Amino acid sequence: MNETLYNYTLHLADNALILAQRNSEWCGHGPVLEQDIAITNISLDLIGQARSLYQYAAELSNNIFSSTTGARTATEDTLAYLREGRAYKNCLLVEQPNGDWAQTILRQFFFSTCQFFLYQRLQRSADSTLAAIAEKSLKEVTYHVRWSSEWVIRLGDGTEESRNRLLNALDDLWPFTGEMFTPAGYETDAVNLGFGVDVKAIKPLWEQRVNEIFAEATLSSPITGSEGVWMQSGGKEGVHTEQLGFILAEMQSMQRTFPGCEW
Amino acid sequence: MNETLYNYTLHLADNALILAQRNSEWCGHGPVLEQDIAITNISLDLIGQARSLYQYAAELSNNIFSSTTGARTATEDTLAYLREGRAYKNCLLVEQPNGDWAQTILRQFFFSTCQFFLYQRLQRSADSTLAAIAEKSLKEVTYHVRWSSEWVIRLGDGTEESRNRLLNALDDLWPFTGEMFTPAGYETDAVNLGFGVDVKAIKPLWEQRVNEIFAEATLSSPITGSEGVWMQSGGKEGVHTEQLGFILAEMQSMQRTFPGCEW
Amino acid sequence: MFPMSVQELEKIFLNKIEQEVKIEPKDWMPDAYRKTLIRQISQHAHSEIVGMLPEGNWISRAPSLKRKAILLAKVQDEAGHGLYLYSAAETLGTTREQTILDLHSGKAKYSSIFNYPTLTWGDIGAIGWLVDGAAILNQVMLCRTSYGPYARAMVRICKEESFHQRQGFDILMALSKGSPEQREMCQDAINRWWWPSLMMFGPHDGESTHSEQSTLWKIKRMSNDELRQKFVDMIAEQVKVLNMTLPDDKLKWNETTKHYDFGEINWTEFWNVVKGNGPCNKQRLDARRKAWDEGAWVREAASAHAAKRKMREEKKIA
Amino acid sequence: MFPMSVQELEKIFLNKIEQEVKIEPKDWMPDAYRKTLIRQISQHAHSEIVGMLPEGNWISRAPSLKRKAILLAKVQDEAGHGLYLYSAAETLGTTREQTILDLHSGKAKYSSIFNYPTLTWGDIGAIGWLVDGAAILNQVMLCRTSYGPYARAMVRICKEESFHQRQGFDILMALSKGSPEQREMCQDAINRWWWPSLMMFGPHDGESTHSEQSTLWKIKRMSNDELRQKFVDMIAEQVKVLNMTLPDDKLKWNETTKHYDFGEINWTEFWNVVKGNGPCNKQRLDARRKAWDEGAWVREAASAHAAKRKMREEKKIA
Repeated sequence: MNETLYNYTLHLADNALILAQRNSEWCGHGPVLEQDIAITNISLDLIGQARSLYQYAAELSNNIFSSTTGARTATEDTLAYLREGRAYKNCLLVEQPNGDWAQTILRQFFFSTCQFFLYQRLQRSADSTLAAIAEKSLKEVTYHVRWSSEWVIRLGDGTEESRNRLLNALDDLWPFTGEMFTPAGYETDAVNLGFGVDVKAIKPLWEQRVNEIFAEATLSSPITGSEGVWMQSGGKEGVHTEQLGFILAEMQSMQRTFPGCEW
Repeated sequence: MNETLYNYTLHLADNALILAQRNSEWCGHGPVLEQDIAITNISLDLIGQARSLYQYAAELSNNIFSSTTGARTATEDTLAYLREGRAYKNCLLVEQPNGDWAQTILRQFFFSTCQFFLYQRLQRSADSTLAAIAEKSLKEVTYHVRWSSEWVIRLGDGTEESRNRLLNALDDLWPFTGEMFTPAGYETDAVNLGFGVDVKAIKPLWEQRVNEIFAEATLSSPITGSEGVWMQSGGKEGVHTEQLGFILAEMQSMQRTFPGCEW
Repeated sequence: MFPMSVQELEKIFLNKIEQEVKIEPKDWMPDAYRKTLIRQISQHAHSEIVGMLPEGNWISRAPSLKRKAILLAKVQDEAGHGLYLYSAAETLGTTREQTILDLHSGKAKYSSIFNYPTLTWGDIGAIGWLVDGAAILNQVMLCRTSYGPYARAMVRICKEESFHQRQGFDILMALSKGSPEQREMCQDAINRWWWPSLMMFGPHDGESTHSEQSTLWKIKRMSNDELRQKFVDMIAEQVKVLNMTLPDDKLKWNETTKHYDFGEINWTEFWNVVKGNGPCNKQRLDARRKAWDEGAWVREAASAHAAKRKMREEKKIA
Repeated sequence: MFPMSVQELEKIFLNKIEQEVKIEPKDWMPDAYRKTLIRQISQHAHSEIVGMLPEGNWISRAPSLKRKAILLAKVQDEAGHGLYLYSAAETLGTTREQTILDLHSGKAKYSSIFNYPTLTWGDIGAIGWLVDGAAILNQVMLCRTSYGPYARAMVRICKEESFHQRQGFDILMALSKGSPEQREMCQDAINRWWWPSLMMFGPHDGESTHSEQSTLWKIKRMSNDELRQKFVDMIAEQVKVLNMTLPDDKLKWNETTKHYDFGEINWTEFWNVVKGNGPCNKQRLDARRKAWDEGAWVREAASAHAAKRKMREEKKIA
C-alpha cells in the first residue's frame, strides 16, 4: 500500500508545483497590477500545497526505502529538485505554456475546477494526512475556481478579441483535459485502498461546472462541441510533452549545479 | 604567463560557444530552408572553434593546476558544462537573444567582422596553437562575414519593414559593440606577452567595414550616428546580462543532472 | 512528326519502366503517376523538415560538445534532404511554396513518427537507430525507384542516413555502457520508440491504399510487410549488442521462416496518429507554420532587394 | 464665508507643517508641494514595480521550495506596495494610468538600483539585505512625512520591508555557512551590490536638487548623507556576522565621530545609470512596456464586460 500512497501523493504534489512554477512566470509581467498579485497568490497557494504533499511523500519514501543501504534521505526539495522528467507525475495540462492571459486563465479554470472536486472528496480519504491537506487546501482552491471562473466570463463576454483568444485557448487546452479524469494505475489502486478519489466520478461534476461558466461567458458548451476530440494522456505516468524538460532544466538548475548544499 | 593564456583562450572559446548556442536555436525554425542551413552551418563552425579552444584551455589548465591535489582533469566538456556564469568570459553581444532575423543577422555581422580582424592578427600570435586555430578558423569566419554582410544589405535595402527591423536591432545591439574593443585585463596582458591581439587597434578597421556595409545597405553610418551612446561591458570579466544564466541552465542541464558520465 | 496518341505514349512509358529505364522530367508520364509521385515525394520532403523538430528539441541540451555538433549537423542534413526532395518534386511541375502550404493546411502528410515527443537524451539515440534505421530500408529501395530525379535524390540521402543511424546507435551504446541511470534511459527510449518505428512501414500489405499501383510502376519495389520484417530481423540482432531488449514478448527467432516473429502492432494508435491525434501533431504543425509566417517579411525583403539590385544593374547596362 | 487668499491658505498650510499636522488630500496645498509629492510618490511606486524584475528573475530558479515561496511572496509584496503608492499619488489628482505612461515614456524615474542585473542567487540575498536595508532607512523617515496618505502608506510598507531585509540577510547567512562556492557567491554578491546601495541615498547633500525645499515642507526629514551614514554604520556591523567584507578599503571605525568612515562613491557611474546607461535600464523599461502593451486587450475586455454587466443590471431594474 505505501508505494501506491507515495505515488498518489507525488502526483498531487507535482500537479501543484508545476502549475505554480508556470503561474509564477507572470510575476512582474501581469496585464494589471491587481491580477499580477492574484496569479502570484495562486502560485503561492499551490507551492504551499506542493510542499505539504512533498513533505508527506518524503516521509513515506523514507519509510519505504529506509532499509536500502545508502539511499539518500528524501525531503520536499530532493523530490522537487532531484527527480527527472520521466519521474514527474503531473498531468499534461499544468505543464502547458502560459501563452496569453486567456490561455493561463483557462488552464487555471480547468485545473482548479477539477482540483476542487477532487480535494472535496479527498477530505474523506482513509489516509488522515491526505485528508487534512485536502481540507486545508480547499478554501484556497475555492478561491482559485471563483477567480478563474470570473475571468473566463469576463474574457468570453468581453470584447471580440478576448472571446477569440479564449476560443483559441480552448482549442489548445481541451485535448489535455481528459487526462484528469482517466485514472493512472496508482489512482485506481488508491481508490481500491480507500484513500484515493475516483476521478471518473468527478468528471460529470466538472463538466457541469464548465458548462455553467461557459454559458455565463456566452460561449457554447465545450463538452458537446468537442465530441470526438482526441484526449492526450501520459503525464501521470511520466510521459510528458516536450515542455516539461525545459521547465525542470530551469527550475532544478541551482540544486543540480550545487549538489548537497543548504540554502 | 600560463594563466593569462588560459583566460585569453577561454574568452575566445566562450564567445564562440555562446554564439553557437544562440544560433542553433534557429535550427528547424529559420525563415527559409537555405538560411536555416546557413545559420546552422555558422553555429557548427563556431562549435568547432570552441572545441579547439577549450581543448587547448583544458591542456593549459591541467598543466597549471596539475599539482593541486584532487583537482579534476579539465576537458573541453568540463570547461563548457561545469563553469558557472560568473566564470564565463564571453562578451555581452553574443549572449543577446536571437530576436527576429534582423537581430540575429546584425549580431552575427558585428561579431564576425570583429572576429575576422582578430583572427587575422592572431595568426601571427607568439603562441603557435592559438595561431594555428586562428588560421584554420579564418576561412570560416570570412564566410560568416560575407554571409551576414549580404543579409545586412538585403534587409537594409529590402522593404520598409526589413529596414525598420534592422534599425531596431541596431538600437538594441549597438551598446554591446564597444566591449569587443575594450580590452579585459587578460587581453592587455596577452598583448604584452606577445600572443594576444590588441583589440583597440582593430576598432578602426571594424568601423570602416561596418560603414561600408551600412552604406551599401543604404543606411547611415551607425558610428557617426551614435556618438555619446553608452557602451555596456562586463561580460569579458564575468559580469553578464541576465540572459546568460538561462542559457547555461539549459545548456548544462544534462551534465549537471548526471555528473561524471560519459556520453 | 505527328503527335503521338496517349496510347502510344503510355506504351513507351510502360516499356521504359519494364526495361528499368528511369523516367525523366521531360518524358511523358500518366497523370496518376505524376500525382502519386508528387504526393509521395512531398510527403517525404515534409517528413525531413518536420523531422528536424523532435531532434532539434535537444540541440540546446546535448550533453557534450561533440554530441551537440553531431546532432546539429544531423538536423542540418535533414534540412538538406528536404531541399533535394522539394527540388525533385518541382521537376514534376509543383512549386516549393505550394508544397509547403499544403503541409501547413494539413492537406499533405508527413511521417507520423515525428508526432511523438523526445523526452530524454536517449530518444536522440533511439531516433537515430530505429527511426533512421527504418527510413533507410525504405530509402535504399527508393534508390531504384522508376522516377530519375527521385532515385538520384535518394542515392545522396542514403549515404548520409546510414551515417546517422550509426551515430544514433553510438549514443545508445554509450548509454548502455554508462551509469544505471543511463542504462535505464537507454531502455526507456527503446521501449517508447520501438512500436512507432514498426508503424513507419505503413499498414499491412492488404490494407495499403496506394501500394499496388506503385509497385506496378516500380515507384515502390518492396511491400510494407517485407520491409518491416527486414527491419525487425536487423534490429533484433543489433539490440543484443546494446544488452537491451525490445518491448515485445512475442519477439522470437523462427527457425522455419529464418525470420523473427513479432507481436501485432496497435493499429488503433497508428490510425489515430495519422488522423492528427498523436501527442505532438498540433505542436509540430504550429512550429512549422510559425517559422513560415514569421519568416514572411524576411522572404519579402530578400526578393525586394533582389529586384532593386536587378533594376540597378539593368540601368547600368542601358 | 469669503474665500481665503492664497497668502492666508499658505499660512494655514505652513502652520500645519510646523505643528506636525498631516496634510490631507482635500486640504489646500501649494502647487509645488503637490508636484513634488506626485513626482516623489510615483517615482517611489515605479521603483516598487520595476524592482519586481531583478528579483523576479530568480523565482523560477530559487534553490528550495521554501526560498521560492518566500521570494515569490516578497515580489508580490512589492506589487502591493506599488498599489498603495499609486493610490497615494491618485489622492493628489493624478491617475494610475497617466503615472504608468510617464514611466514608460521615460519621463518619470525609478530607483537606479534596479538597473543592475541579478547574476546569482547570492544577489537575491544581497538585494534583500542591502537594497531593502537602504530603502527602509528612507522609508522609516517617510513614515513621518507631512503628507498624510503618503505617510500612512509608508507605515504599512515599512512593516513588510523589515521582514524582507531579514529574509535577505538569512539567504546570505545560509550561503556564508555553506560550501566554498556558496561563500564565494555571497562575497561576490556583496561586492557588486555594496556601492550601488550607497548610491541609493542620492547625491551629496550639497548637490541634491530637491532636498532643501522638501526638508522645509517636511516631506524629507533627514539628509541624503545622514541616511547614508546611518546605513554604513548599520551594515558595517552586520557584515561581520556574515564573516564577509565590504569592498571598500577606506571603511574604518572613527572613534572621534563615532561613525564609520568610508570611501568616495563613483559619481560618474551614479549619474550614468540615472541618465539611462545602466546595464539594465533598457531591459527593465522594455519589460514593463511589454507587460503593459500585451495586457491592453485584457484590460479592454475587463471594462467591456463590466459595462455590459452594468447595462444588463440596469435593464433588469428598469
